Amino acid sequence: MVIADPIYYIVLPLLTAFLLPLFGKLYKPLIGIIPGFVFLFLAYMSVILMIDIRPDNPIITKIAGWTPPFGINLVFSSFSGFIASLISIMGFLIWAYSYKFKKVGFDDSLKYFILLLLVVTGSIGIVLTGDIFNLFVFLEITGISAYALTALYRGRDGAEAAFKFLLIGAFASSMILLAIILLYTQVGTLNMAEISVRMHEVDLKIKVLIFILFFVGFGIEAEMFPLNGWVPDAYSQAPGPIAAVFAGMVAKAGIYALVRIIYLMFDLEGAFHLLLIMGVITMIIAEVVALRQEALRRMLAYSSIGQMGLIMIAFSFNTEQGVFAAIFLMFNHAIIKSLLFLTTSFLVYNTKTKLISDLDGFGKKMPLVSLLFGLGAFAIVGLPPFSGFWSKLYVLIAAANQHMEVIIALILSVSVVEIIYYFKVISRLYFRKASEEIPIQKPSLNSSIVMIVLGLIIISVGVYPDLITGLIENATTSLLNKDLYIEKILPGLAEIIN
Amino acid sequence: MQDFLTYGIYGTAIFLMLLGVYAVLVKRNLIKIVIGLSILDSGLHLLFVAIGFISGGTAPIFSPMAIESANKMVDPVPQALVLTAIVIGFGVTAVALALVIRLYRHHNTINIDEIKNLKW
Amino acid sequence: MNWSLILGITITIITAFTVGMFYGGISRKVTARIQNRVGPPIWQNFLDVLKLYSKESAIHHGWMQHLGPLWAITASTATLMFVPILNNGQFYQNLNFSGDLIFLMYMMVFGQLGMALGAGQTGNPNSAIGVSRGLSQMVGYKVPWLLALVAIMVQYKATSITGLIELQNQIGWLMFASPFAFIAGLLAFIGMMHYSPFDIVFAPSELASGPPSEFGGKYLGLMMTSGSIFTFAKLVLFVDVFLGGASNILELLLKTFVIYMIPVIYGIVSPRYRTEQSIRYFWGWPTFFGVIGMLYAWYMIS
Amino acid sequence: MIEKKDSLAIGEYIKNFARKHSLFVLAYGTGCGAIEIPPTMTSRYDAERFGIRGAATPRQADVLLITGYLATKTLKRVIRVYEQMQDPKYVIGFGSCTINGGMYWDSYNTINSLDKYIPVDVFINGCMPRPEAVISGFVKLQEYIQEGKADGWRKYQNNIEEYRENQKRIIKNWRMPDYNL
Amino acid sequence: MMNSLFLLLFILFGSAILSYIGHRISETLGNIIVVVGAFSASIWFFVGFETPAEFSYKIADFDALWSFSSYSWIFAALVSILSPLALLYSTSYMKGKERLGTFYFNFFLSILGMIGITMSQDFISLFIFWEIMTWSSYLIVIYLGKDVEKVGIKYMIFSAIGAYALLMGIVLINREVGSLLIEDAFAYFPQIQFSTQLLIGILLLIGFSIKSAMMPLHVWAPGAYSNSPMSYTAVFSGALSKMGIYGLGLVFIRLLSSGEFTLINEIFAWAGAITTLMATFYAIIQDDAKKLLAYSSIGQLGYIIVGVAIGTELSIMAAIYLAILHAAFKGNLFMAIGAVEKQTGSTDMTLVTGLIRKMPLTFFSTLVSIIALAAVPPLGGFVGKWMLYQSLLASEHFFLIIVIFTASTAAFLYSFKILYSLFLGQEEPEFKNIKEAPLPMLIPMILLSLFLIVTGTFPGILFEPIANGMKYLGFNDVNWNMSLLVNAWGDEVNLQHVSMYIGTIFIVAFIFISLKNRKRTRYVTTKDISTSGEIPLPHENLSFKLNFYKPFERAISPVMKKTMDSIYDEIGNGLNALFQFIRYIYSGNGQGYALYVIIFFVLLLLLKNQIFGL
Repeated sequence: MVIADPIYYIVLPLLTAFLLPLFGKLYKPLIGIIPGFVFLFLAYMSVILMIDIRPDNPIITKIAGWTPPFGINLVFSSFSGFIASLISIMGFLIWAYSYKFKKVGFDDSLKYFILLLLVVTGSIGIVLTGDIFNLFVFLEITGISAYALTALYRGRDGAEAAFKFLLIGAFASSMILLAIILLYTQVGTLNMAEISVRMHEVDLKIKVLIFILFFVGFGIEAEMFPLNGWVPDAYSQAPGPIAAVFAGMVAKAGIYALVRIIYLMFDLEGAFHLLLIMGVITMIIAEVVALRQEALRRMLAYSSIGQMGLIMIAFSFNTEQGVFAAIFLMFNHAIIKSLLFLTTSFLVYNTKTKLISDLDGFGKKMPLVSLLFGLGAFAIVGLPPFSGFWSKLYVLIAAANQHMEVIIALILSVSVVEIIYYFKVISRLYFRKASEEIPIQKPSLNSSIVMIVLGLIIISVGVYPDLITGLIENATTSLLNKDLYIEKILPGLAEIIN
Repeated sequence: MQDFLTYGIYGTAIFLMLLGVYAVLVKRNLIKIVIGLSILDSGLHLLFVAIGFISGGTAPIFSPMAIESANKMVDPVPQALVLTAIVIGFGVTAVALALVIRLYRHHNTINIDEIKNLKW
Repeated sequence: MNWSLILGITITIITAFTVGMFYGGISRKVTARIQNRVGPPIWQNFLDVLKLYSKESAIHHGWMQHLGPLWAITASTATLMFVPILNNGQFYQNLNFSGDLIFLMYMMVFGQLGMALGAGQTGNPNSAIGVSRGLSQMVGYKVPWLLALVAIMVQYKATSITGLIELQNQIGWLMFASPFAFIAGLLAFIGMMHYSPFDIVFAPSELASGPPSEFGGKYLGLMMTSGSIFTFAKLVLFVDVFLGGASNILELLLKTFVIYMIPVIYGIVSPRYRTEQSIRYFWGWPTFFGVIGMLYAWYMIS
Repeated sequence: MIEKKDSLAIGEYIKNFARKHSLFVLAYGTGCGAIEIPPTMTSRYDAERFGIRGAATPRQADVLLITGYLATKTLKRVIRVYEQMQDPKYVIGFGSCTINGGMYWDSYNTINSLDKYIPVDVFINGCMPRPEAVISGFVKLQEYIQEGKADGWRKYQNNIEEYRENQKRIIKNWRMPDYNL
Repeated sequence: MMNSLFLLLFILFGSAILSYIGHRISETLGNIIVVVGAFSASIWFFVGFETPAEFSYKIADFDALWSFSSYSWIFAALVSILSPLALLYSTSYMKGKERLGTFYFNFFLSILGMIGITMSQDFISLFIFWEIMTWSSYLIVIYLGKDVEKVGIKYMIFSAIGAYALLMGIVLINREVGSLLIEDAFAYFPQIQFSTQLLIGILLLIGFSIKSAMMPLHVWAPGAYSNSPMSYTAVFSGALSKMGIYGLGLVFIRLLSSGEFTLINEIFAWAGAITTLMATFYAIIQDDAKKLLAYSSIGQLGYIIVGVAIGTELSIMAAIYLAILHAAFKGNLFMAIGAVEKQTGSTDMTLVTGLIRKMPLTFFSTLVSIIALAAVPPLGGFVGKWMLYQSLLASEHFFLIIVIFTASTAAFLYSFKILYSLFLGQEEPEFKNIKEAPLPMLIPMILLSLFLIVTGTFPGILFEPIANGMKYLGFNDVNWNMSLLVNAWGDEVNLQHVSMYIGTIFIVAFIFISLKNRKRTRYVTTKDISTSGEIPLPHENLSFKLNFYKPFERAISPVMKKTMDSIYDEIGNGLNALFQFIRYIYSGNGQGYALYVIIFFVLLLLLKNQIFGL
């Protein structure tokens, strides 16, 4: 029996990250191998934990023995566990993909893996923590490592992207910090469960102010318009797998935090409206801008923003179906967009300009990568029988049940735009003659396997969605059942206060 | 006097924050922007500490003397948190400065208006 | 084998041929007289056809040209077969009850399509130009023609010609009962006869007679035969639909002759329309009358 | 009792009757004589009463009317047109030029005697012949047809080599499509 | 124990995979797999079912049910007959092309999609199959790499709009009915609020009518039909577009049956009629045979839409009949044009000429199809048109009938043009060595031609399944005769008499004209024409090809001034400009982005009263 405790999600990668230089001194290849073991263990642990987890028995870990609300606790519920597992599994896949990291030198490789471990730590921490300040800390860990990762390559405009990211990220952290300060003055605690219980004591105006601060702060991580200026730059300048990390982990953590805040802490009706409005605006503007992109990765980045907008819309319904759809979307988006970024990394690597117009005839040059890119594109625009279809369907059903016909129409019209730009790429890949012969770097075996695995997940979930819907249903229940969450973390507190 | 002090601190904190924001938004020099960020952070930290402050309070250490004046004990949590926040702010500033160096090498300028390769 | 049917068909065809030929001759005579000429004898067309059949050689440019005139004669006799020649079954009934107006409208095109294909195969540009004009013009005159017929079919709830004739025995000629439809039909009918001013299809000096320009000898003969039968069939159809049919052969001849003279005389005094002019003409006043007729029919039934 | 031969003769008579009364004329109107065709056809002389009417193409025509001189260039066209007509076909030489060249008798580029190149059934004299003369020429042709004497087309078939030789003598660049007659 | 329905899809999917693999190995092997797979699926469809086969399952909490209704069976049969023929044809037509594996993979997938659509008795699997069909057909449309951006994207945009309209309708049905089974939807639909009914109805109709290329939404069709390989276009235009008709039938007759929706029926009928007229006009002015046929397809689909939209017994019958016939003759035509393209390398009607003597059988099948298309008796096309007109007359749609009758008459123009331009006219020395199309291409064409000829006299062989299928639509006692057409007022057309008479006269006249002067009737080349004595040079082609219907164009020029295409282009350009403008939001200035954050924050603060209802 493996020791399975959520604490390892934080401790192991963090520890490894700091010890990695030492390992590297011992034996160079360890730099690559050790993180792999860590990720493998985390992924394995996720599976173990997810088997048992039910909405009514979240695993609550108290750090350093302090019980909540005094100490920091980690909550591995069906929802947070699901996202954490997703992130850790994605982490493992991305490690596997980038195991032979571009054959660059010791330093780069070391930095890369340290930062990767830190990003994973931070993202999982955001998801698992039950303490608002702790969340802020993890957010900063994620943020700082993400800035550094963005600027990893010297040759590109990575530094510029990273600086923009940092500028906005610093604003985000300031706002969140300010919000935490204000919140603390009002409720005198940092434990989210307790905050949730005490929230009704807070004056509505202050509450709204705090909410807005949080909303803007987390909105930056969640790629909400107009706070998402960093997204296209960072996605397009970071190393290929890191873009997948951003799409699959950082953004997910951001939206998770946002949702946690909205669902758990603030029972504001207006919050959902705001989320809906911002989701719609984000989605429309991002997709529309994506249509006019010339560079492939920027296009994917905008598309990613659009998907985040869709997730926000789904969350904003505040119904079981909506949340279900949103979590499904998060899952799909993590898988599919990662696949897209991973394949794109190879496609773009072999062009001079990284523009879409340079991709003519790549279907022949790189059959596997192009096929998987096509698969990802088909899936992300929601064509059956691929997994993206189901999540889109659930979003629509949720919207329909909320009698939001206009929203449905908007989502669908935006999907049309999405189809246009993805299919433009596909038609270039497959149905254009290659302009000139450039030597092609073929994908290595490990990255091919990773991409194929992702593709298989997409197809199998698409053909048989019931593979995943059970987990998502649990997660939904867990998120929506606020009282259960509070009760499990702080037994009896709600009665005492009320 | 006490009010003046309290409000003075709060006012200073807010002023610092606004100053930071102003620097970030208006200054074209990357270094100045980073400084602006630091100032913004400082303002926040000051605010946080000020919240926990009680005029004439004691250190938040449990001792027989402190127990009888429990109400006078300053809140320990903000202080702890501010320490963390300062560390984080330091980290961010460090990364930011590193990036500025990188940018300067790459673009030969630290004017943010000229660093616009990535757009649209 | 139904010998009486075959006999009837044969006699009908011969009658139609004879009458059509004589009408053709008369029209030539009338034209001549109007132009202050003596003109050919009214049996001149018989002589022409006979001469064409007695040509000793013939050429064709391929199977479609060989078959083209066959289509034409098939279509024209078929049209004739499904049109009641005389009322009350006094004449051979042929296949009167096996087809209706819509069928006839399509049947009448059958021959034109065949002829067009035959003309197309010759490779003569004049033929193709003629066909192009002919088909274009057909679209033109079909519109008022359709409006007229549909108005009648709608108003009297019958698409079979026998049904329309029976109806007219009760309520009088549709010419008076549905005057607008009649006017539209008549104007369209003028176009259908391809006399001047709608004879740009065959414009002899411009197009070298258009579609038939590569047809000679027996082929031309068959075409002329078919044409005369078709003329008669169209006339009978028009008379049946609008003028209450005819109860004896004399009445039939009288009515058809009167109708026939309208396009002939109108043609003699008219210059020639270009294709688009004629199309626009048909889509102008005749269509207007057709629409009025349709509205009238609508008004009458509701 | 009519013999078989007689019946053939009757048939031939009827055919000839039809042929004679239905003359579709293709006028090769390059010469100045063509100016006389319109009066012949229109109200004043009205050739149609004899069953004479214009034909638009050689395929439909019975009579080829050569109205005047033929240049070496136009001869080629005439031969082609003539060969495209259906049997039986007749040629009327119209005006002096077709008989002996007329006023162009010593021209370097006109032919003098049409009969050498295609068989002419009836010549109409005159420079140019009046409509009355034209009509009388047609009537003559009708007579010949009835009597079966208008067999220029048969003559042409039988003596094709001779005609070809004559034609090729005039037309130096003989580039005619090879029609199987 | 495998379900027979499941097995059918499995055969198709297996064939798709196998033919892909087979074509990777060798073309011959691939072709064998393609033909065997296609015919075995088809045979399994016709013989392998113990009716009524059913397959019900749950997918992602939705009840799903597969089964053929008697109505959908007609369309499935259509697909099952046409697609093996097209695939057989394709083995020869696509010989030597690149990436055949992909092509056949997608081909089979779209067949699978179509079969799936017809067997789906629930909306969710219907939509899934619909989308599979759509994207696989998209991949084939751009397969040849011609005008990929323009045509492919246009097709995909409109398909997506249609599919998403469908999807929206489906989710609304799900909301209102609580189930996605089609039968449930029919049953509970009348209880829904009227406005929702209307919305659902319109959405579904838009979704289905895009696939059947109705007028304002048709612009994808000409390019898509003419750009995909002809072997696929035969199926594309013949069968795939009928899926829209299938859906329209379901919606119009079963869903919107309450009688409150006559206005929608009228609108769609008029849209169909105008589609027909305008598409016919556009077909007339085309110079490329493929384009012409593409527009003609749109036009023909217009008739079918009219029939479905009118919704009387006879009109539905006419529509389904026409749908089947259209599949036959348009499939045949596309195949014939494909044969021409294969043999001559072009379908430009101004270049290809005089093929009748080189490709007589192709000409024959084209001719038969054209006669059927032009609805000239005695071939099958007439029957459908007749029924349609009669139904329009009986249901008092007088002006509609004029419009579509005019279109039908105008259809003669392009019918003749395509026959004349490709097969007739003067022969070109360039095409001297053209051979007749190979046998695998001829067999399907000849079979379809025979079918068209037979239905001309005995349309009853089609009426039987149609009448059967109409029971599903609620018309229980449909009268039909083997070869007698009867309209509402008792007037009739006896097709046997017609064909007998036409046949007899034709044969008699044929004997007469062939025997007359047989010895002295001779064939001359098309160069030997009366050209005022002028002798055309060998390379001079005098065929009249360019601007063939210029006078007609001039006559109809007022309605042709603004095309739907240009309107969409303008919209597209406008949107593009707008999007470009929006793009500038991401100015690339880091401070700007920071400013956005502040502005957003301030805005939220300012608007907080409105948002949070303070």
